[in-house]
Amino acid sequence: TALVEQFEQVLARHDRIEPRDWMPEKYRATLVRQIAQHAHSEIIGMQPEGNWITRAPSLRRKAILLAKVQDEAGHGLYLYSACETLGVSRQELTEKLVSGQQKYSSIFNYPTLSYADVGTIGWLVDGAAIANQVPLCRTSYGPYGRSMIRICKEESFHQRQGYELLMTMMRGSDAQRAMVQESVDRFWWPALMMFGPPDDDSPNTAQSMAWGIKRDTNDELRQKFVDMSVPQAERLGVTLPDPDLVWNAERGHHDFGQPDWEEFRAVVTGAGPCNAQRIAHRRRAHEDGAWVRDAATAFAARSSAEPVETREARA
Amino acid sequence: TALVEQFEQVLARHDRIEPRDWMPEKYRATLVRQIAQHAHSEIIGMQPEGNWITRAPSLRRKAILLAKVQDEAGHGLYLYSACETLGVSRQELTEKLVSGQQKYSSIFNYPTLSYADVGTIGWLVDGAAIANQVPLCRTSYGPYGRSMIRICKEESFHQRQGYELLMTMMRGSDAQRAMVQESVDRFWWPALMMFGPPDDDSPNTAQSMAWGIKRDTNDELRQKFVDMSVPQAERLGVTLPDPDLVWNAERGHHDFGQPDWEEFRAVVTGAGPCNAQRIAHRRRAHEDGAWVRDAATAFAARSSAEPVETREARA
Amino acid sequence: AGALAAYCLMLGDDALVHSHRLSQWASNAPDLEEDIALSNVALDLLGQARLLLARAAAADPDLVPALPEGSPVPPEDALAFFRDEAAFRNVRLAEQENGDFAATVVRLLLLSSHRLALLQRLVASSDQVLAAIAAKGVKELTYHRDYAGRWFLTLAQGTAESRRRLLAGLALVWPLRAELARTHPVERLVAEQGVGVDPASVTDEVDVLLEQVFSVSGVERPGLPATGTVAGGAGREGRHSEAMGRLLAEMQVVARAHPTGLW
Amino acid sequence: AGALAAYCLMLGDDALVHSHRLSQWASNAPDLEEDIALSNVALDLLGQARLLLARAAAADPDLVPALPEGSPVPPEDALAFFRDEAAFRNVRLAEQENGDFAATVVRLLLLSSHRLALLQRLVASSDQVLAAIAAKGVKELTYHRDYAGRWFLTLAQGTAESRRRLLAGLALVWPLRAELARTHPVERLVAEQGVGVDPASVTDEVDVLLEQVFSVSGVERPGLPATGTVAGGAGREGRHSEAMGRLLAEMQVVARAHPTGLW
Repeated sequence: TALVEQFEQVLARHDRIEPRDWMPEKYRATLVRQIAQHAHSEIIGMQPEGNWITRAPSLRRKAILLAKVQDEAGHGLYLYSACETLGVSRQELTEKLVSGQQKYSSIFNYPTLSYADVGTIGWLVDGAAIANQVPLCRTSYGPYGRSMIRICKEESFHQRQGYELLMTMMRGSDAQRAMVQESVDRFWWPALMMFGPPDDDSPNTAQSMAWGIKRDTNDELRQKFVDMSVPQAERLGVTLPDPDLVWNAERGHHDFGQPDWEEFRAVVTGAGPCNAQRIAHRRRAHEDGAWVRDAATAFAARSSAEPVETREARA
Repeated sequence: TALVEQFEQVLARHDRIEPRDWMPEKYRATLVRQIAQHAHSEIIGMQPEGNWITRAPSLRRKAILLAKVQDEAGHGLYLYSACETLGVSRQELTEKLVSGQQKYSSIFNYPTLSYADVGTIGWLVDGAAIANQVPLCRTSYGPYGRSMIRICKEESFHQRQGYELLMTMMRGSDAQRAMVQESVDRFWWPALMMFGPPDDDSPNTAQSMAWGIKRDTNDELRQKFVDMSVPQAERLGVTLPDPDLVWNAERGHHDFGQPDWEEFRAVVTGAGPCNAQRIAHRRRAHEDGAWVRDAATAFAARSSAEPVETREARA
Repeated sequence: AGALAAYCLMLGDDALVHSHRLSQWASNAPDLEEDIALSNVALDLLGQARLLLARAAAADPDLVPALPEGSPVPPEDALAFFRDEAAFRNVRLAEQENGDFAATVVRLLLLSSHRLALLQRLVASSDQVLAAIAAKGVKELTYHRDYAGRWFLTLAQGTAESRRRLLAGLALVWPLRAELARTHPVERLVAEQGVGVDPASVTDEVDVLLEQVFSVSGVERPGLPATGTVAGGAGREGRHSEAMGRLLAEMQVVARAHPTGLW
Repeated sequence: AGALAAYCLMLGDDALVHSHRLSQWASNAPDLEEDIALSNVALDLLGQARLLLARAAAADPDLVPALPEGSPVPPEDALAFFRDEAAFRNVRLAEQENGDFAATVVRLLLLSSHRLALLQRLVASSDQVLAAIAAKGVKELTYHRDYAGRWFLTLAQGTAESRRRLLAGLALVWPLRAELARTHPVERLVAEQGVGVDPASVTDEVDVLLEQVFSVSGVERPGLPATGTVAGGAGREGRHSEAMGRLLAEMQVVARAHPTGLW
């Protein structure tokens, strides 16, 4: 049909699809799933870092961390809004999150066990997220692409802050250096898992690339991330916990070992160290807040129903 | 009447009134009020000390403190049981406590701000409680008197433990000695208030003494407590925060200053530093536990309703 | 200088401790918008606390706790993380556990109305640094107070449940308000010097404002008595409530584990 | 001696940390009887922890954290209050926040059934001290398990609400159970030496018991997967859950503020 053709043409010239444009149902559904998952990741991602706000060891770091967690809430907001342009409400998506019907990035199912984790999450986790997300700035769906531009900018700021925290700690005491190394040891492999399963085990990649929702394969992105991280680790003075990690001059890339894909599957299907905790936290906050949201709705309804004079007289 | 005469005779020969005996309604009401207030004091008294269980600085002290708070729960149990012999249930009394209709010892409306307070409460607060309570072992109502015998025995054990903690801390670091002194400074005056207002301002004393519910006046007990505490403070090496405290050779007692009776009245009427907190804590615990008590009741009813064979087969 | 420093600690600790409580809402608020708004308020207060603690340390370096030789901990952090409970000068209202959103809103309304009134006068402080901190803070506090006022009204007029919770929160928080108006000798002194403000001098003005919020919301001003003092003192004398010890245990744990740490 | 000490730490930390959680019920339990009972269990476990930490320190003094010269802190306290999180060897199940009474009961049932089975075998340990600690503990644990089992049945069969909460508590707690059966190299070693017990060797026996409790209560055994590990490790390797840091911050705060304190 003409609609399909028009849609294909927009994609072909790498232009954007906008909310009012016609789009195939599967494209819409895939987008909703992906954007929602991304939004949920921002919201759940507030927990592991939020865990350290009250214990931040300097006021400057406390301000940085609090602002970062706040930014994540902001990212969640944009992304839920992008989803709303596709006709799905934040409320619906939240229900799907807390009932376990929709996923979020598995990395957040690992606990944060020291203040160094705040830095490592900035460096490696935000780093991996950026590698995943920068191509999405050119994604075919307009509102998503534009959200991603803003988010990526803030994420690189966060990444630099995380790296700077680790750098500072490495110039501190022996205990702090050990803390950084221990943290990197815990997060390196989960960070590699963030790019998803190997390409030969990633059934949706081809379709997503054809639709311009995704622009690189998992393995391509993972390689890029490793190549980027190795010199950063050297500058930091930490060892990456992979004995197979070595520069391959022929390929012009680093060779590296495979993450434990068994663990990845377990965490994705709910059996990570913190899955239950993260969802329970989100559900509790959501349920505890229900009466406040109800009050706001009731108040708004009443205020708009009342004649303007009354409202003015009252205020 | 004959009943009244018999009652008076029992009192006259310092014998006990028992639950099945006739007693004047006002005697019963006064007893219920007094025993309930005492029971509530044990229960509310768990909070200021319980505040430090999780932070006790040695495992030995943790065990001592936990056992002490447990004893207070036990004392509450006996005393509520004594009240039940007068026809009032624990449930009724608890409702009266959390709704503010019945009082508890005002001393527990002061906060515990350091671990030394655990010792000071043992030494001064339990000390004052014992001075108040030892005469009650001879009180005219049997179940109350017998509870008091057991309670006083445990209380003097607690007092010795508290004093021993302070003694130990005084042999420790300068910071610990300062902590003990600061704690005694805070608790000395509230401890003196525990004997109630001065005799000329204590309207119920005369009737309670006539009934043998009370055996000494407030001022007599307060004097005894001061005389007892002064040498203990010396041995400990702390200063009692009263510039008027001095030995009066003529009286054979210590002269001492008056507590701030204004503050006393404020705390008794709800405006102490922790009144709202203590009641809110108790109410929350009581309400949070309602579903458990309901479950136990429902289960007991079901179990006793079922034929014995079924129960046995099931177990 | 001693009085100025002590006064800055009072203002700084109020901000630091209240900020700590508000920051505990992060990832726990009723909605994303409130999560962001409460973090904003917490960040503003944290920023004020940093400036005020730094000013206190500059005015009287003896206030700053001693740290191991060569420790790189800056004065603001030495004050925040290495003082003991009795050296904190915040009012007890700031340190109370959050309770529900209603209790948090009421506390924010009371603290921000009072602080805004103070900062509005502190703009004219003879201490230039304090005046500058106040000037920046006035804008922030105006937002905090308006935010709290809007939610006070919304909860009062929203649903029966929200009104019930608002009144319960008010009953819980109100008795601690009196401490804000209790003039400490240090406050009297700095007020006389034109450096600070006597908190008692702003209570009428704050009362008028609260009266407006209450009346628009259809809520009666509570008749509850003030929370009592301890041995004649309260937060400004370093005599806090039981909540404070736990708050500090958490806030200071990492910093204290690394007294020579660089962060 | 190193393995014996490490093993005693595992058993001791399980008891210490679980005791800490149970002690938080003091003045918070649903009724006075439960307040007393939970304190009793906490006290029993605390007693076991003290003996086990003392045994660990005696078997390998190098385990005990160094304290300032002349510090009077005894080894059991040095271990409890001056070790960092990563040096604690308890399973993560022991450190979880209490949740409601149902979750506490389920956790107590799982931990006490397992520990009772271990102690029953440890009575025959070739280490006389450990054998004596176990002999004392068997009586205590029998009571703990029966107490938890009685409440499990009561909540399951009580009201709809209590059943709902019991099942929710079970779902929360169950996935952490698997860690109890995960044999650590130290446990394997001490089992081979006749000093300790391989925890995997008692799971069948514990399963049978739990099956009975579930079946009497009309509750199905959850089909939930085990909580995952972190970098291949869990509590026995010192890799805990996020709850542990806060627990220790509170538990250790006073002791650490006074490293030369006498208590």
